[in-house]
Amino acid sequence: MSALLEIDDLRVTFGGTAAVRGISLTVEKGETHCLVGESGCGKSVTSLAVMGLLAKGGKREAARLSFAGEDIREYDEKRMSRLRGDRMAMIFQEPMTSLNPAYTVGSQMTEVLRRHRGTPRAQAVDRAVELLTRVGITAPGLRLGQFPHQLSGGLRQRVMIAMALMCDPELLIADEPTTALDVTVQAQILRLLAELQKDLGLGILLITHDLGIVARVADRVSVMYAGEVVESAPTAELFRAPRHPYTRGLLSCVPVPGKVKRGDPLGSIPGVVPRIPPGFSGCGFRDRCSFAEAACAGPLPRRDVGPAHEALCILPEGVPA
Amino acid sequence: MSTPAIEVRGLRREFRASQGLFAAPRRVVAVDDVSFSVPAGSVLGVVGESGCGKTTLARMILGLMEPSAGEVLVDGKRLDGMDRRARARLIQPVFQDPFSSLNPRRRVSDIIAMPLVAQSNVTTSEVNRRVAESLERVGLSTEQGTRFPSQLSGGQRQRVAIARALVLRPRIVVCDEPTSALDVSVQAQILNLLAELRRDLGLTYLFISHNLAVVEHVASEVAVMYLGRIVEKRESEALFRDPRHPYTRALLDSVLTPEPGLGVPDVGLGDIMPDPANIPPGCRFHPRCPACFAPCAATTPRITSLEDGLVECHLAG
Amino acid sequence: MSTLLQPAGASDRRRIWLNAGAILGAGIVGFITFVAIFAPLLAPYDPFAFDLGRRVIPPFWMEGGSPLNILGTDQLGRDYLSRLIYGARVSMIIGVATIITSGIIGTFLGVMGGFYGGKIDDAVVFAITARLSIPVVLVALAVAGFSGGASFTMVILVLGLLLWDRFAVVARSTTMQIRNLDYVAAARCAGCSPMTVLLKEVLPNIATHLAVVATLEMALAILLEAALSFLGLGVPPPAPSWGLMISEAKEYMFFSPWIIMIPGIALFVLVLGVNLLGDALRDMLGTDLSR
Amino acid sequence: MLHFLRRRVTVAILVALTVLTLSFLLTRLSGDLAISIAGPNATQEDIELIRRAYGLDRPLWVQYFDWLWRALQGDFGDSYFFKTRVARLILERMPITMTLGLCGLAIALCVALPLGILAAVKENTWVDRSVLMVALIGQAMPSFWLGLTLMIVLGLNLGWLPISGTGSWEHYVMPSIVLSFSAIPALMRLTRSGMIEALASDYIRTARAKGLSRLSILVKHGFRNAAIPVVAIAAVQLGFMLGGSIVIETVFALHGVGYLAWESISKNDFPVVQAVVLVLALIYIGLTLLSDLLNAVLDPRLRSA
Repeated sequence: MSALLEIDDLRVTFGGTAAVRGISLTVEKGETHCLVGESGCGKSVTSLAVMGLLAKGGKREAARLSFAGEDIREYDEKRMSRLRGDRMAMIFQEPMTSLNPAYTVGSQMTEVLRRHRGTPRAQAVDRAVELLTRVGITAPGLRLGQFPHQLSGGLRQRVMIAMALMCDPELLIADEPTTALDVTVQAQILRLLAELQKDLGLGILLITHDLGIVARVADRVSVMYAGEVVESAPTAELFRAPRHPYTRGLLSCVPVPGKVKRGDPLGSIPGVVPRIPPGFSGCGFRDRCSFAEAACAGPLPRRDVGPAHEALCILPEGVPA
Repeated sequence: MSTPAIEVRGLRREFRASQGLFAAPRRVVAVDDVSFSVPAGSVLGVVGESGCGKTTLARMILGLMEPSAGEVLVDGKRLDGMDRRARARLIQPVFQDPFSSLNPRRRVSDIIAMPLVAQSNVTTSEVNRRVAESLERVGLSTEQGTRFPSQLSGGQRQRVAIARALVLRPRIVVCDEPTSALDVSVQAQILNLLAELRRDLGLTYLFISHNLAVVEHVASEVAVMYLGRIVEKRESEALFRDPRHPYTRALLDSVLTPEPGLGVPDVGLGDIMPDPANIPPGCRFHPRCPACFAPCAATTPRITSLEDGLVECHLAG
Repeated sequence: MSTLLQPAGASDRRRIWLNAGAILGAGIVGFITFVAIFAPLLAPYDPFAFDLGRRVIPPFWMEGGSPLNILGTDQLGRDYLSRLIYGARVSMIIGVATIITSGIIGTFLGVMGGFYGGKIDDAVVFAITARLSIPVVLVALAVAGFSGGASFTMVILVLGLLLWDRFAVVARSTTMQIRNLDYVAAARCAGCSPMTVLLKEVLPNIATHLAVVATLEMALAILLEAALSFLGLGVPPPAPSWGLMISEAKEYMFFSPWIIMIPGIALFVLVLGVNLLGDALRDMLGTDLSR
Repeated sequence: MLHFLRRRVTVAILVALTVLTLSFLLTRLSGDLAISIAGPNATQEDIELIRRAYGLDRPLWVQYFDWLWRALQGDFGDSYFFKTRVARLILERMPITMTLGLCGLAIALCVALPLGILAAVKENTWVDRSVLMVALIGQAMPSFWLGLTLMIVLGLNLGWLPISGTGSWEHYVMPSIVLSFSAIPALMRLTRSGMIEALASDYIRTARAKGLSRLSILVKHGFRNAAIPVVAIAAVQLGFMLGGSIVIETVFALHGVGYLAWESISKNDFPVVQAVVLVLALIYIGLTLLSDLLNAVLDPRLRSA
């Protein structure tokens, strides 16, 4: 059986600038795949490219882009829009601005069902109430009649999730869903997502910059840097034995209680995230990497460095553990 | 005992918040009767969620905002009525967003020189010397000093902000979310720099952050704010080892450390959010508190002193 | 950073287009300014010298035209090209003098309101509201009419005192935004005086926005002067204001349409040029302040 | 709601009082009113007589409060020239100006909204640039000159419409078109920028992620939000257009309030001018109040907290 979402050699360019430079990943049914990286690495663009939601001027190319076994590369806007919101749904970072301020929560939720299933209004409202309850909202009837600005950020993100689930999608793409929220609310929302996934068998592609989130919710991780996936592995494996110098560096930057003593310096990566000019080749990390050598400017091998563990690096075994 | 670097007594700040076009503005108490002191050379971390009043507190301590009641003492001297130049020599800020904390129309060296120029008794050559020294201290080159902020990356800009804060050699630096706008790899660089500077220059920090892992890493003492009150303030290690306030516990529980396999914890706070314009009676945390019992809704808890700090909770008595 | 995510192709195309507009605008304004400054050298005749024997001669390319008067003559036999050239002076001086006057008033009020807030801001907002409720053309006409006839300085004063509203609105809102930015807070913490903060931190950052307003207001002032002069209560005759030229030639327009077309097109081109410059500036800023 | 209304109405009343005062002062600009009224051939005796008859011998503040008190009751006195009540004069002429203003606004909206939306949807294409060019040209066209040009082309050369005067509906066509030109550029730019902003917003991305149809995305989610400022500004624009109608009414000899004002200015008929300034200002104040209310009705964020 094929995976729910298969991406092979996806490239996205805006004008002459490459935002995504050939990434591959798969999301299995019932699996959470985390795409992690720093700002500007192309992780959000990847998710938008999958949904066919790239901003004007964005061009997408891929060797393979299939959803539930169907090749969606050649789907036109009309066919994609039939898929979006129905079988594949998406939630975004900013719950404050992602809901239309002019319409009630109820109106925005029910229009999904009405569009994709032609469900009559009353039944759509019932479904909305059911889902609002499911995402832990205590007074669903009241909330349906309210406008987005009357809700807190956490509630809005719950509404976004409920709205995404209206048509029982198979795939949920979540782009930094908790970045704008407070820590306590973040934990609640992530817990909710994990629960929903177990109950509904959702495949989730979660985009985040936060390694803490990755460690706690992901089944599989792909680390992105400068438009490429530099390392991909099952979560436990990645945190136990990071093989790419960037992953290694990133992990050492995060303060972990008990690991780094208070006052001791954190590990850090020197330099800044580079701009990738058109026609750039080789490893995007080489300027900041302590293992860099001349070969890093050439084509890079993608190697197996462990069980289901790949790294994009010239070091044959990755960074020595 | 030496004078505390910062001392705050009964500090309170109210706002009139507009509630849409048609409603009368409501009174919002952002900081409500807060008292504490920060010993010289230490780092007080202030944590809390958005809207808890931590930024208002910082702005009052910096003299950017008048308190509605109470007073701030910096290095033993009252802040109100202090000459703005004298204040600048004592206490300086580092703000969250390095994109809005630097004037886009001035060169980096001019930005760093500003506090010196404002002193108006420093010669040009002295200004240049001190600016060069500051640049070097934060790890920027002289060449970078001639650039405009837009030509620098986020981390470099934050270094400029730190250089500006240090050029007068102040004793205290108020860091308001200094790394929240930065990427993880850059955040570590800045945290290391701040730690190094504190050691070398003997600075005192008031370090405000919503990121508990960061605060744990830098702070010697931590104050937890909730809806304008400090609900728990204790030595850092003690607080992280054994939180006494249910809110602190919830905050600690919701920190997701990069340790695979632990799953997402249940913080058990429900879906009611705190609203500074509508503070509940009794303990202001009780509607969300998993350990709430009868007196919580009725009476305001008293501050209980512990051997390593204080806590404001009915359960702590 | 986010530069990676910008659709570069579209913005490049846009920039080229903008540049074309900016160059055209700057060219027009530059040319007319040049003509205005060197009017005495450029004009072939004295703009006030009339010759009743040679009235309403059409431009040279039309039937009955004469190569002596390239753009023909007006109803009093004055050389139309010379009057047009001197007319540029009137428009430019009024445009520039008005934006200087109104710019100073409006910027002062707006910056004060935006920077200090509170009661001062309430007063500024009130002043703006009151000003906006006054019908400009009518009041300008009435002032000119009641104060015993219009004059050049009167037009400048009236327009300058009436057209400060947009300066005030924009200065106020941009100052407010900047006042809340952290670099202003940092300057205050650095021990700078409020005056230093205003002059060094706030003003340089609102200057470009004010420049956009200045172009819009200049265009408006030029059009208003023309309208006032057209209605006979602007620049008094025999001054060669373009609006007045249209007004004076009105009776002949059905037989010789060119007589109103020439000054009308001159006005149109000048105002278009000023607006093109403003648009280019606005797009450089990336914000839309038009309204 | 009450709080808002109370505050807004207080401001409106204060502004109205300010305008009242200003329009009183306006007529005193000439120095001695009596001399102006009497005309150039009057004797010193005539002037004295007039001074007493119009109460101009009283102290200025007495005259002011007297005038204010009457004005508040809707009594603007008699016209020196027409020898009738000023209030009646204005009431007679107002329908013409109102018709002109409303027709102008209607034309402006019919042109500006579709073009603005079109430009936003086709942002950065030749369509967008053409629309912006139209806005620039509209902005740069002197209204009186445009009026005269239309008279030559439509009135004289083609003979489609009457050149000037008041009477049939055809007399309103050209003036309305010219008047609409003063509002089209602003409304069009506002529609365009509002629509661009709406289309680039996160909630449009959400709407697309929900798989909604293109029509629903553009109209239900996009235009609904872009329209809020446009509708509010349209009311204010009407105020500006009424104020600007003086030029157009004069060009087309359309006997509305603007024409009346122009006649009165040239005849030193102070009470009429004073009253017209005041009435136009009051209408503007009323329209801004309406605009705020419309804003609040259309934007749920303003309606409730």
